[in-house]
Amino acid sequence: MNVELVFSLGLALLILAVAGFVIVARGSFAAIVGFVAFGLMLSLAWMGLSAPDVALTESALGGGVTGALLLGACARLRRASDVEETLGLVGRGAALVLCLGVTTGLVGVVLCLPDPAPTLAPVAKQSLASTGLGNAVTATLMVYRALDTMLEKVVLLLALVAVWSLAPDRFWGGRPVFGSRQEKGGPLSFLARVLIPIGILVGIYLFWVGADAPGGAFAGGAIIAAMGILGFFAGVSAVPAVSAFRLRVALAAGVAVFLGVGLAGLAAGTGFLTYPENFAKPVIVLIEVAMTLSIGVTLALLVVGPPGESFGP
Amino acid sequence: MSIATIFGICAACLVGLGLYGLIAQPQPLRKILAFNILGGGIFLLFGAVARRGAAAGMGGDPVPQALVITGIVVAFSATALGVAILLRLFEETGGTSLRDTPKESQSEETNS
Amino acid sequence: MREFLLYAAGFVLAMVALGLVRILRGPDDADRMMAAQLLGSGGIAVLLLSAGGGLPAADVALVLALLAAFASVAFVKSGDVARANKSESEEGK
Amino acid sequence: MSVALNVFTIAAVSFGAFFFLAGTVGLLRFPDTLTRLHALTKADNLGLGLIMLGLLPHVAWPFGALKLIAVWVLVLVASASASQLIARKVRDT
Repeated sequence: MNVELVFSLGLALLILAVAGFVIVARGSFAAIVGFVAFGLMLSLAWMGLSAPDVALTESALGGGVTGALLLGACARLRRASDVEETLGLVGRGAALVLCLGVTTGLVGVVLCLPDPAPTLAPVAKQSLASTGLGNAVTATLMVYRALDTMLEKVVLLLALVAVWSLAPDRFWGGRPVFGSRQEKGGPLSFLARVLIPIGILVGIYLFWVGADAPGGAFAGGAIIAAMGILGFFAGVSAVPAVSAFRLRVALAAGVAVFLGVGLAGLAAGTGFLTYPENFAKPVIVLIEVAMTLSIGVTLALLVVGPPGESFGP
Repeated sequence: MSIATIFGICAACLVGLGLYGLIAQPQPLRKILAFNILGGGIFLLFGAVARRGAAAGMGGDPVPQALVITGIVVAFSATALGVAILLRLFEETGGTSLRDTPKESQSEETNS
Repeated sequence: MREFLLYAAGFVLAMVALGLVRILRGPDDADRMMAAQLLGSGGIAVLLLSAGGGLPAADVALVLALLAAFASVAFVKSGDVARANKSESEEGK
Repeated sequence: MSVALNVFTIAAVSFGAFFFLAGTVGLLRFPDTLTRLHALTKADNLGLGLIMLGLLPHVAWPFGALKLIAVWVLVLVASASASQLIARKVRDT
């Protein structure tokens, strides 16, 4: 066994230990902090599996943004005084048996995977040449499986609409309550002023290099979302009202541009979501610009939650 | 034993752990956490498959990786929706229990 | 050299893992948050050491560094938000 | 030359790892929250800084090196602010 395998084994065991803690921990807060740790470990695992694109998205969303969302929920639920009835011993035993069965089955599957592993990498490599992209994962997202990516954007929007629709009627169109009136000059406003410009730069950088190197619209958008949330926390930027026109434009931009390019392909007679022969790369970059913006805004607003204060001055 | 196998087995165990938490944990917030662990396990399983498919000078099969990237974002939006529903439930009933309790009718009376 | 860096990565990972015991034991929420903070910088070190400072790893490290304080900020501020909501609802009564 | 650089890397990374050890020991053994916070900042700032220093000769010049330095500076800013925030929260409660 070489050093790399031992390291991976240690990392895998640590991931399992942290996950186990998240499941069985007594307090919700401890479990959530454990989950933040879990997200970080998971992105190390993705690096170990040589999937840096996934590692970027996971490190931005998995620990950081999801952690902020859950910590916020935990703080609001602190006053919940439920005495929850836990599952009986028999129920837990049955659950344990079921889960052990599922795990054993999956381990069996992992061990019995066919040996010359089936792979679509050569096909993806071929499609790279025609698009002018250098990153196969971005090419898969934007060309090979473009329809999936577009529908995934629609899912994000639907999720946001669903979250907004949870607001009581009297708040509809208003602002979400988030962050706080910030005292000037505290460490938080320092952090926000230093970190937000750099973070937005890094987000744009990740999206830009995503054409040829690990990165892309999802990682870039997630970073921008995180910076937006930090701005709301620090009170340096106000949470927009959900009825604001510019906000709606930013939200819809990704799907709209994607759909527009798709329909243009249909009109040109080459088929839905096909790219023009010699302009493939600029068109893809255009879609990605809109997507990065939409993903960033949508993710940030998903964390912020439904409107909670009526619209007005 | 390869790196893909190690993380594949780790992923299988994560799926089991997450499923157990989803069933056995009574609090909704903890169920959401368990759901995320379960999802992480499934994504990691994809990662193991992708790593095995390393070919054509790439570190892994890009197609499962792309699926996982969209999957992470969708899992996040599902989590955010779950949290929003939970907070609304708490606002309405003052509790987070998923069972029908007489408490619910009481709080309706006080609201109206 | 690669081997040495991997050993060092393993060592730092072990240290961070030990630090995680603080999440388990608490006693205070702030202690738990601190363990996560240690994990943030330790994780960056592990990542860069295990990849020998390669470029994709440096990008991931950059993202982790940007979000290193994120959970702590959420921890500190969400308490404030909850408190503000509470006082508002108490005023309403 | 490369031998000297390797020795430099090994020395710097070992020192860095030592500070992570110190940070973890402090996080586990110190008696109260604020002293534990004090131990933690050593690991963040010095440990990670030394490890970055050790990795510098092995990364692509200049962008890889600049990225590593940027990561370290960002972690400094993030962990310093986060420690402040956590410490204030501890003091206020």
